[in-house]
Amino acid sequence: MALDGMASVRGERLRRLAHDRLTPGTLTTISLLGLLAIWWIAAAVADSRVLPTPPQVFEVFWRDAVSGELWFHLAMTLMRVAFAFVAAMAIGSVIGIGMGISRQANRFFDPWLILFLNIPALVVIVLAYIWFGLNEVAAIGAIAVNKIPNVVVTMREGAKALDPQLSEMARIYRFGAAKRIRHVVLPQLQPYFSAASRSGLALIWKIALVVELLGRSDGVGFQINLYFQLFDVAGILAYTLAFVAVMLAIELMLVQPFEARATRWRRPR
Amino acid sequence: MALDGMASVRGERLRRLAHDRLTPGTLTTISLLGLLAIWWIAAAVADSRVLPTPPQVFEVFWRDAVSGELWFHLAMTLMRVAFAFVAAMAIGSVIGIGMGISRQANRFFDPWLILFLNIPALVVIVLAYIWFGLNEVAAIGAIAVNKIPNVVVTMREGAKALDPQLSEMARIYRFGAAKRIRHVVLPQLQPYFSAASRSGLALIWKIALVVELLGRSDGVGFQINLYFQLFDVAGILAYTLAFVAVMLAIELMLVQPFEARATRWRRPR
Amino acid sequence: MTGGLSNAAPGAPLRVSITRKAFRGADGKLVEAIAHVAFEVPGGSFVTLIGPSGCGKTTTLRIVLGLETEFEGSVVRPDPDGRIAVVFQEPRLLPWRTVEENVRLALPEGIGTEDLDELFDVLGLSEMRSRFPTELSLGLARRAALARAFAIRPSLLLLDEPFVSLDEMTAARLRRLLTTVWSARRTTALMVTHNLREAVQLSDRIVFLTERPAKIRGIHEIKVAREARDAEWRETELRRLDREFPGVL
Amino acid sequence: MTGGLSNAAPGAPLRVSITRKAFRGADGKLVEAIAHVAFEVPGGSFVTLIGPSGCGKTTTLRIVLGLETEFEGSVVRPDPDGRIAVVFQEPRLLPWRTVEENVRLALPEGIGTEDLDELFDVLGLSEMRSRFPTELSLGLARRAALARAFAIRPSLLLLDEPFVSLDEMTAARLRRLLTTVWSARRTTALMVTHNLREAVQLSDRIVFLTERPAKIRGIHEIKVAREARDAEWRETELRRLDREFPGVL
Amino acid sequence: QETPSRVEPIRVGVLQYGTVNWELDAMTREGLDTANGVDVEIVPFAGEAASSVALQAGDVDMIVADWLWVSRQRATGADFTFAPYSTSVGSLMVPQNSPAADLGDLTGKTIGVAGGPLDKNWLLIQALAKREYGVDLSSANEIVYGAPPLLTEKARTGELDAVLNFWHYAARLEASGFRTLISGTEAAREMGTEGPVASIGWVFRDSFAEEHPEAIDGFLAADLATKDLLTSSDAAWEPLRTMMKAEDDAAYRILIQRYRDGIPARSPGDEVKDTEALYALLYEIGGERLVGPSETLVEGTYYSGLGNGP
Ligand SMILES: Nc1ncnc2c1ncn2[C@@H]1O[C@H](COP(=O)(O)OP(=O)(O)OP(=O)(O)O)[C@@H](O)[C@H]1O
Ligand SMILES: Nc1ncnc2c1ncn2[C@@H]1O[C@H](COP(=O)(O)OP(=O)(O)OP(=O)(O)O)[C@@H](O)[C@H]1O
Ligand SMILES: [Mg+2]
Ligand SMILES: [Mg+2]
Repeated sequence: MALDGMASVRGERLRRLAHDRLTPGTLTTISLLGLLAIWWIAAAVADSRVLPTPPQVFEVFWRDAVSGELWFHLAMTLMRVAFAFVAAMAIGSVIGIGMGISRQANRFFDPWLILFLNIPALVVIVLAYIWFGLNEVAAIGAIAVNKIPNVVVTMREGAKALDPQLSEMARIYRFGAAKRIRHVVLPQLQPYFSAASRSGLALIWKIALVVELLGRSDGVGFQINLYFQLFDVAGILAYTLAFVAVMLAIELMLVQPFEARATRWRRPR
Repeated sequence: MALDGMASVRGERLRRLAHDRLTPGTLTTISLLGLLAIWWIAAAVADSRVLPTPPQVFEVFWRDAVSGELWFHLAMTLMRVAFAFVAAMAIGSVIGIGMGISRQANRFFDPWLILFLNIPALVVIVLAYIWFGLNEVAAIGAIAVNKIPNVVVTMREGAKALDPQLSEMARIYRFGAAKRIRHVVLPQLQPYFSAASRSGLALIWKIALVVELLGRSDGVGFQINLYFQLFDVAGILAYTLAFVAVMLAIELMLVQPFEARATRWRRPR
Repeated sequence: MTGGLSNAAPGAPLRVSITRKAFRGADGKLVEAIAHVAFEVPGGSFVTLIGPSGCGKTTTLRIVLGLETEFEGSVVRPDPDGRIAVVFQEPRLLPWRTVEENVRLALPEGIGTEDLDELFDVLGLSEMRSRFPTELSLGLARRAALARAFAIRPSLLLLDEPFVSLDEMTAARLRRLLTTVWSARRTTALMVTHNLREAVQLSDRIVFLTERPAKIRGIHEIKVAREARDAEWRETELRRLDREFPGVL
Repeated sequence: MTGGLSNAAPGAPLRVSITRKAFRGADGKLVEAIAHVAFEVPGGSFVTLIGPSGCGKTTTLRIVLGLETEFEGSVVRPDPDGRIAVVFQEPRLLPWRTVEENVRLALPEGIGTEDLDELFDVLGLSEMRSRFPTELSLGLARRAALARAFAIRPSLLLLDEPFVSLDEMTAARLRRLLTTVWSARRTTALMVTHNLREAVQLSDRIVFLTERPAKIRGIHEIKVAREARDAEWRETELRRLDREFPGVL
Repeated sequence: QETPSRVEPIRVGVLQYGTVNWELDAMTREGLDTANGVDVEIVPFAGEAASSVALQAGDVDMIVADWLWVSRQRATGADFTFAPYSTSVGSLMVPQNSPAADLGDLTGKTIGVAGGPLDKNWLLIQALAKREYGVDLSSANEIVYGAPPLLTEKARTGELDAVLNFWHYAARLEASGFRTLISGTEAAREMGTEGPVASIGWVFRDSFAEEHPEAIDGFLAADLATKDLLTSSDAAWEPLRTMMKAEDDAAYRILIQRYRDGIPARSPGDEVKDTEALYALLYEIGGERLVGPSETLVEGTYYSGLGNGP
């Protein structure tokens, strides 16, 4: 009844190698191809102006890529997204951790948070443009202000769930503030930070679209709105997918390797 | 040099009572009044059509409240928000936990997630309306589809951070699926769930605004946009704040007591 | 390298034969945890594992439990449908459930809860039933974990250093409780301990392991009935074992 | 109810006088943890606390550390600026840092790291330096926690059952290490243990506590120099203590 | 097979506070729709985009849009068609005291443009400026594209030196002390059209017109009747006053005046001829980006009653 382990260690090691090293890339490729296939089939079946096929979208992409227009708008949007992201994550994390740690601060600022969380993007953007003029600072500021409450909410939960045992240890062993934040707090907040930054990037980009729609003269949002006015879905998708491709590249080439390193210590399940 | 503890236990108990029971309500009130004061002062200083004072906003609120218009639009929006919220949290949690638990599933679906995370709300909403018609189902579906990827991202991080020790315990003691989810998994995911639902409600409401702008004839989003066309900031704020008030009431009367119960076990810090 | 884990009929022995178990460390290096550990736990008997810290005892239990599947060798578990209870080296309680809930959650359908009062009483937990694990001292938490394991009336019981962090009086009381629980149903039990006195008092067989990677250092059978193991017998036995396996006592 | 915690000059004794400590349970009820515990740890001496599981020993240490501020009574700590090291009842390592990083992070500026090699060596951790705590056995993790405490050369050392989950040989080695570390700098040390043998071997003074809520059951002074405490002396001492405080051995 | 007394239903998607809604409100209020054999259901929306989404989703039968959009959609396969509604288009507004007297003075300024870079008035005005004054407006000035209400506000506060905005925003600006530098209609005429071209109109599907010819005819007749009423009677405007959200009396009067100015009065033939000319011009200026794949106005863009049918 006993099944004796027969595979040799060497064999196992190879198998594990294949499992761990080769598959990720392949899997991602298969995944992307699957997505493309679903889209293509859906577009072919729908046969509608509203859902163009991949080649139709690629045509627009190629046209605007060759003319350089796409890169320009993409770069403008990415610039705004990057600045707003850094600002929102930094400010939001500080506030969120503060509120998570101090119960009094949390009680006091919670209503403010709920307010800022629920102010429509439109209101913030319009007020920013009105007060600070139709310029980059207003645009980026408006995006960041829209995102900050979301970062706060997530990081606050993380700070509330901090392990008091480790904080006590750090206190007794007199970790300085820097040490404590870097080695005790941040590693515990990593999953919250990951969640906040992934959904954060997406949210920021969506707000950037509105910001560009309402008062900027370049950027992907500006272009998408233009194509929307013409009801040119292929154009909208071409710009959307160009941005998604950048995000995917960031995810696969920066975020995932970084996360893999940061969570090395977790026992593989 | 020793400071002897002199306060009696009874005194301490009273002090703690005051500290724990009375202050929350008072603090929240002070907090809200503070917010109102800041707004009022800012509006008085700015003295601009663009930043109306509290009474000006209240006037619009009162006018539309008396006519019943505000309640109607608010109810429509809340209805959409509620349905979309439940759908998005349920579907998003299931997908997110699945991706967090299975490394292969995560690898495969991660690119899809990034895609759906970054598709502009506009695109989803327009496609939903065109395919399914301008009806409530399309509207609510579009909102949910916009939100689901964000829930997935947060819950996935939570699932990745699940304590394997407890899972092992549950496995050995043969907890059934229901027991395992309810008593082992969900309590660990609570902070992630809290984060996802708070920022989720806010995000859903913001998307609802766009959904109502693009294809509904009622709801707060519809009204806010009308007021935007007229650049009537008082009107925009009246409707915004009416919604915020509802969210605040939910937060203070439902979410916080629930969370307090759910996190009773955490050692107070 | 995936080792076999299978189940034999009830009453059958637990057969452990691990020919190699290595971990891949996060630094990429291989950690050889077990070189060759093979022993048997006859159905209804009590076997103790003793070995230096870090030698692979917990790993052996984990393999028996099926929590580690990548190993060379085989494990045959008695009684396929029998309940298994473990006292892990850490309490592993659900921090968001009270002590009582933690125990109840582990109870399978068929088992009544009438006996819980008595169990909590013996374990000195009566007052703590409705408290959360974060409010317990480590010793109390360990006792709650023991309560959980005893409550389900297992057919296979695995204990990883169950009585550390307890004062001698409590530990003695719990050892007596264990003997009662165990002999009432002739549970098959495998315990890890560093305490040779405890081992001598409780076991039918003691398996001594070497330093990591673990090999069998020797197996000692105790034929004397538990009731006959008085203080004097114990001292002689301990001295004998100390001579045979120096360093353990 | 907030108790006083203050610092006296170096070389001064650690004075503990807790007249009451109660916890508010999550169920709203009060848990009386400490009734009256007052003792002194003379500067540079080694005192051990022994008491039943759950009686309030860890709570006493936490009050001394300043981690619990709501209590009645006072604690006077020697040497305001002196370093404090604790071995908690659980290892409390940062799981995302390697063993070595865990130790280094605790080192204050002034302390060199030359001695770490030797320390890791004695603790049997040399091979584990670059591993993560999740990859350690519990015994190894406890040793890492000991390494951290010893490495910072504290002036006040608090140990909460430091040698459980270790085999007797390792434990004996570590006790010797503790004696070396402690006598080299005449650290003031306060240890909690359930092991009377250990207490008798290491301490200058043993404080026996009652069941919860903790009161002083008795204080036993050991005047014999550590070098003179041979096996024979120990057995006599143990028997005497067993007679005086039955149930502890 | 239908009795003449039968009333055809028709759903029209409009901006809630948009100018079209004024007209439809007057129409239904006065019962001019049923008098012409149609029952108009007004479906209000909050945004421009919503109505075009609604038409494509089939949830309304008719919206208001411009012929260029219709032609472009037809070129890519849609069966939309167009019947003139108004010649009112955007105007380039400057403050009363602005030193600018004509397009040639617009250099080094900040100009807000509401319709985006492909707005046809904007293209016409740019073409005109280049031809008449040799000024490339978009490189000689800082151009800010943005939401119409935001740009209006920015013009008021002086952050913008000039703003090209839709007619009712322009009218409101006029009421608060701005003047028209040039209107889209004027620009078009200077660029060669013979008269004011109705650039926006009722848009519906060919298929709807085929299935419900009475509905379309009845609706267009009702529209004419309403326009007559609103031209001749000031009293007919009174009930619309709240809906118009005029800031003051001046704005109210200007809005009425500009509305009346925009009523198309030319024969369909002239209209189509000018439109085709304009289309050719726009193709020249804006290229495919603007007009879509067709070089000429797509056949059937203009609804010609039964002439469009089989
Ligand atoms: N997940 C893992 N990854 C890498 N190494 C591991 C892992 N788990 C255990 N080890 C190593 O395997 C060896 C045996 O570990 P195990 O937990 O079985 O020891 P043990 O005999 O139970 O020790 P103790 O008495 O200290 O609990 C140790 O050296 C440990 O560091
Ligand atoms: N945060 C807390 N909330 C409520 N009760 C607590 C809390 N911490 C400790 N207690 C209770 O106080 C008592 C003393 O706890 P303590 O941890 O000091 O025991 P101990 O003497 O260290 O026991 P052990 O030997 O088991 O570690 C216990 O009954 C425990 O349940
Ligand atoms: Mg172990
Ligand atoms: Mg303790």
